[in-house]
Amino acid sequence: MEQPAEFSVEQLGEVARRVRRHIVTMIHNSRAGHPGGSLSSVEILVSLFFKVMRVSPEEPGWPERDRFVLSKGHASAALYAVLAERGFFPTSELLTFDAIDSRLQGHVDMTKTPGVDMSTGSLGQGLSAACGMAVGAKIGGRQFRVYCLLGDGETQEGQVWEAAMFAGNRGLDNLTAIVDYNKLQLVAPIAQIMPLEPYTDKWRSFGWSVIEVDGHDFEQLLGAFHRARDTRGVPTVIIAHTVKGKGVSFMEGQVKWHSRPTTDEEFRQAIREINVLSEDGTGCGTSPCGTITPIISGQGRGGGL
Amino acid sequence: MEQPAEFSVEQLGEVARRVRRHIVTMIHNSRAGHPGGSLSSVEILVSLFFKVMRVSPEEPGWPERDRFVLSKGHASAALYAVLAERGFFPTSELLTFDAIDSRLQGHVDMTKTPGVDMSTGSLGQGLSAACGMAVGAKIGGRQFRVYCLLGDGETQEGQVWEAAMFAGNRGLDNLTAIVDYNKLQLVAPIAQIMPLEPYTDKWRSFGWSVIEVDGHDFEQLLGAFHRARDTRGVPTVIIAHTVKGKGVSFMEGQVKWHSRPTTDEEFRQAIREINVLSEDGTGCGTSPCGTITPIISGQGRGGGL
Amino acid sequence: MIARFAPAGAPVSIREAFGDALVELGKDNPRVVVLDADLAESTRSIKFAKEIPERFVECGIAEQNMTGIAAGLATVGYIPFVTTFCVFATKRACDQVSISVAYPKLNVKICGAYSGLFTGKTGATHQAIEDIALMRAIPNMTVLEPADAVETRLAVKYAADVPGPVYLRIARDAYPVIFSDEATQASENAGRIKLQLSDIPKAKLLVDGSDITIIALGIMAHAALEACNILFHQGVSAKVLGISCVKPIDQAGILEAASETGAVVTVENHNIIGGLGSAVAEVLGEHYPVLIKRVGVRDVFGESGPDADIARKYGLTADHIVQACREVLEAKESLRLGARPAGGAKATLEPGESREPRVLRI
Amino acid sequence: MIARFAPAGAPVSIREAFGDALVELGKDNPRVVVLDADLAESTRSIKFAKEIPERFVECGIAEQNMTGIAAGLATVGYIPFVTTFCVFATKRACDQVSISVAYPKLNVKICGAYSGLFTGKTGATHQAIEDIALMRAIPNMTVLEPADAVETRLAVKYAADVPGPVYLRIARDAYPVIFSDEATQASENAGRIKLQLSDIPKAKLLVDGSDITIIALGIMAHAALEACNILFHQGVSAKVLGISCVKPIDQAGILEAASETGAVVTVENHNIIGGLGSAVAEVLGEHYPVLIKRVGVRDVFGESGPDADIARKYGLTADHIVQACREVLEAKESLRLGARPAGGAKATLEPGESREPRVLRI
Ligand SMILES: Cc1ncc(C[n+]2csc(CCOP(=O)(O)OP(=O)(O)O)c2C)c(N)n1
Ligand SMILES: Cc1ncc(C[n+]2csc(CCOP(=O)(O)OP(=O)(O)O)c2C)c(N)n1
Ligand SMILES: [Mg+2]
Ligand SMILES: [Mg+2]
Repeated sequence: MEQPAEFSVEQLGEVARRVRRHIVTMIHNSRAGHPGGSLSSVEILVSLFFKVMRVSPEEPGWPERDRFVLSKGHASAALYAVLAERGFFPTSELLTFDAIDSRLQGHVDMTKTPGVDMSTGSLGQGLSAACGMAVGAKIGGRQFRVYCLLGDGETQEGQVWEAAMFAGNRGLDNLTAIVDYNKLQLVAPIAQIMPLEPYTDKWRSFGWSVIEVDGHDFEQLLGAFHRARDTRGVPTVIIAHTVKGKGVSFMEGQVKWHSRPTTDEEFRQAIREINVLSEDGTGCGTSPCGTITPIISGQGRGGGL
Repeated sequence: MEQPAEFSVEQLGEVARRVRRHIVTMIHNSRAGHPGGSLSSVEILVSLFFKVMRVSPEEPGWPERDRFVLSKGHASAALYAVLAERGFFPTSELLTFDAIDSRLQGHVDMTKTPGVDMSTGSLGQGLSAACGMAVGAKIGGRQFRVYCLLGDGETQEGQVWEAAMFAGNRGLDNLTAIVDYNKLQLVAPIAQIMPLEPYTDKWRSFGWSVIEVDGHDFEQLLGAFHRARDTRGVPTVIIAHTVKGKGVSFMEGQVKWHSRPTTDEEFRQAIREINVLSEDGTGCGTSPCGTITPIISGQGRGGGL
Repeated sequence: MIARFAPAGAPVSIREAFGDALVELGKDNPRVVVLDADLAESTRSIKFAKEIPERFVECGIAEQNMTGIAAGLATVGYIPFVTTFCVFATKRACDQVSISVAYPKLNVKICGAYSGLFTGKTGATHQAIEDIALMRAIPNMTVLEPADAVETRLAVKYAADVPGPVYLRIARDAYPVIFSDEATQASENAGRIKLQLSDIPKAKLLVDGSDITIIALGIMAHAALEACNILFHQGVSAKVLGISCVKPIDQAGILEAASETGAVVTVENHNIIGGLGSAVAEVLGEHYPVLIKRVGVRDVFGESGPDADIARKYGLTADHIVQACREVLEAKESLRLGARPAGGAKATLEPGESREPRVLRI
Repeated sequence: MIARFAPAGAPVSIREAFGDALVELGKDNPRVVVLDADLAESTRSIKFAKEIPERFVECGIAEQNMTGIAAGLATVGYIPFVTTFCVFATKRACDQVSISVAYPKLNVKICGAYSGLFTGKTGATHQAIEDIALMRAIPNMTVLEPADAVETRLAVKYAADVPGPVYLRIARDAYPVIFSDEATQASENAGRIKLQLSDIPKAKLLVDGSDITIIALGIMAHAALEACNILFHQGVSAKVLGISCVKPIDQAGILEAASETGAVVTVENHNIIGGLGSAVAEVLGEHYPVLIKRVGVRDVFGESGPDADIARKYGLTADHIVQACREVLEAKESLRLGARPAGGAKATLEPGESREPRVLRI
């Protein structure tokens, strides 16, 4: 399956719901992980893996696939859920998240997980690797495109601006960065810690084409990816305005849900809310995530930052 | 001498000539050093130490002095020459530049040289230290100001943009950065290596007030420092357009003079040219640099990058 | 003596003790400032931010700049405590620690939280197994890792007192309290070892013994004490030294123990390359060569998982220490009997060498 | 044997050899790309830029990004050679080498030029005395420092061949050529030691001897050979091992030499903490403890100055090696006579202590 499957926006929405359910389940099960920044990036990741990127779940290492770098490597649960839904590995494996010997590490590890193109977890490094992939494509005359998802707080790292300067000057139009602009970082809102505005000016002054979208709106996202692909001579950054914790009312916009595991009651409420989100009120029905039985305890002492 | 001395612009020009003579002499003598980026920053440094900054050569560690960070630490010869001219140590000591046991290291070392406020040499680190000094002044309610000189190529380092973001957000109006925008870096022109334009946009988007000047024009420089001092709520960056190697015809605009020592003949020509620059054609007359007798050989195998 | 290595009372969080100590220090000394790079909740420097906000400098996710800012603050008279995770403090800002802090000997205290492999399931990117090696290789650094909450409080004070750059390595979790200091309630003193500020740089004798010396860095003292207990029941008398200052290391203390026991096992929550094991091997090799074995992470990256699973898989349990002790004691015996070192890279002893089964101790 | 350590012919520049080797490699292998951070003139990777511009990636003064770009290039099938100074390659980009390169075991070759203290009067900020310690502490790394121009050419090839991350440390200046390989002219072979690609990871026996083993890393082989010569005239028979691969280190080769001589001196253009000295102390301590002394930079930052002055002041001359050898031999004798280690930090042995004679080896 080298070409993206033909999913409708409604179907993407259904996948997103399943992904959200996986995310809260995985994190609840492992008692560790990053719900907030995982939930805010769901529509971005679903757009990419189900509609935008040329990938091959049957042959994850297919050399001509488009590449994806999750620079905000702590949103691993979201990426794993999307990869599993896309068929890179069984959704049942999602419950091994963060357990010993698992292929699903707390931060993504390209040597362990099929479909993961770069290992990350130390913020600010992913865009450089993505630049390397993109410049590699240019040098070799290859057609694949490179996508890189960054956190907004993450772009406080200077390395991001080194990479931005490089990509801008080198005209890497085969590179698209997406910033999950959820306005929150770990300790507090961006506005309190280290504001980024005027944000589009920053990216433009480093030589990028900038598109701003609602990061939970598939139509806008797909439109932006389309424009990015058609843009020649400069890289594009899609600034996706999102809500951290999106889809779980008590997590939305709450900085404390950056890396907190749920209590059993919170978990049940989260699942209820995500299920209600589904149009027919029945949740994801026969989808793979129906097979997940949360293991509420059992992975030892809780983790999280 | 806590307050800057009252030098006229003509006198500053005379000091600058002496400083240039010191620079080429030191580098020739030690057979190592960085003539290009030292010569381009002469007027900036002379303005600061003779007119703008409150410093005390008799008490270099005076706690309430203004601070200066030479972030482009390889322009050490220029700073040493200016400090010696300003009376921080004897000009005769300049000839120990780069020799073993010298207080005048290849890159500036605050533990060794009177008047040096920060050790540098690894590019991109100075502005962060300057931010720390400036924020320290704010925390302690102290009145000193902080100045930091950066190379243009140096601002390719991501750490510079981390510091820029911090200073902008923190509103460090007691901090003034100066970029020695001489358009050349080590291997080649900036334009070939990693262009910085639109440069003022970059700084503005990181929250700075920007002033562009001719970095060899004392009137413009002093005006800019004045405006920077009067600017409230934001830090100011002075983008000083300069000529690398300024004052020595065969070095001007030549990337190869980044860190090359002169031959004896080149040295003599350089000194001749600098002397002619002096209005009365007699060079610096009775100034301290008259006492320097270049030691053409004697410091062992040549250095330089 | 048993009491010493079975301290009573619930484990106390080291990072909470760290946060509290910063606040205490900050209230005492107006020159103390604390810096953060968006991890104050995790490192617990948030306590300082809440109590003394005017001397808390939030830097955002920019560890290099934070370290440089600390250097600048030090030049104008402050005592900055830089707080983030160990990995970012030492790896992301390595050049800044070296050039902006250590080279000019500035009075900056680099505090790394989440030491070693025990980092709450975050996996390899957050597991600090190189940090001590890095900080030890930089001249002018003092490198500290306290073993419990009491020693953490003292280590923070010591860091503030000792002039120049310090790296302070702080564990994430709670550990039994083995030390007591002046602030400890009399009721809690039982079975604890009294500790003073001046003890921080010294190798601390936790248990005396004669057959082998176990030298443990920071929180690995707990596993070492457990191992000592197991060995005791196997008839082996192990001396346990606790080290909280790995640079400069207490050479005299180590040499004395080595000369009394003739064999050493080091234990650290860190790569066996470059950390405590190397430091001890250096001291012994240069002054009094005896057999040593390094227990620690065997030069591999870690992974996500519960601490207990991680400790088992990566060789950081009491059982691993016991095993290492037995191996060293056996090898010591072989060497005494005249064996030559192995030619192969892996084995300690040449294959085919016959070894008498050795009764470890009467 | 004297001929071996007095090689004929003019010294040959190591960095030029490095630049040439990159070009040669790049012409052979289209997967080789070279990255630079505005130091190509100094590292001599400029040669590659001129010959194969389409596979030269200029990154500007941004070492972190350069390292990440190399990682990305490796994921899409290239063999990137990252070139800059040692200090920036390892310190400025430490987290990137660790997390973007070493953790995913990517096929990136980190090349640091201007090794150790000999950096052309630039002073401490450019003197690489921590780089080996840093790179050695990171899992999955291979760490190389060749001794002369011939070995440099082979080391570049070896780096390209060995899968995964490599740190290659390149000296700035010219050194006598002690090795010869297939490409060496027959006329130049006299007195040189034949070297093959497969020898790179091995400890190379440069001179045989029986009293003491001198183990030298990279270019320090030259001072070691000079020291060996001096010792020879003083009646001491020194074995000299040249090491160009300090990780993984040739454990068997070191143990064999140590068992034959019973005493070791290590020599490196690097801090004595964390580099070759530590690596050897680790191996000996765990397998065959004999006395060792580490010659190198004694945990201080360097300074500007001519190389000869620097070598004298910071302890990197043949005389320093000779001195260290004599000290070790003396200490070995004392230990054999039963002295106990010193209680103090400075002295090697406590005077007047009697102890059971400890025979290390029959
Ligand atoms: C270099 C580095 N510094 C610090 C951290 C710790 N950390 C993990 S997530 C996070 C906050 C990230 O905020 P943001 O980029 O906005 O992510 P999101 O809101 O999407 O979760 C921090 C500070 C890290 N992983 N890497
Ligand atoms: C982190 C770091 N990388 C590389 C170098 C080597 N280096 C010294 S000067 C220089 C060029 C600097 O160019 P620029 O900032 O424009 O300085 P100027 O033109 O004023 O001399 C380089 C790459 C360094 N000193 N520090
Ligand atoms: Mg965010
Ligand atoms: Mg320049």
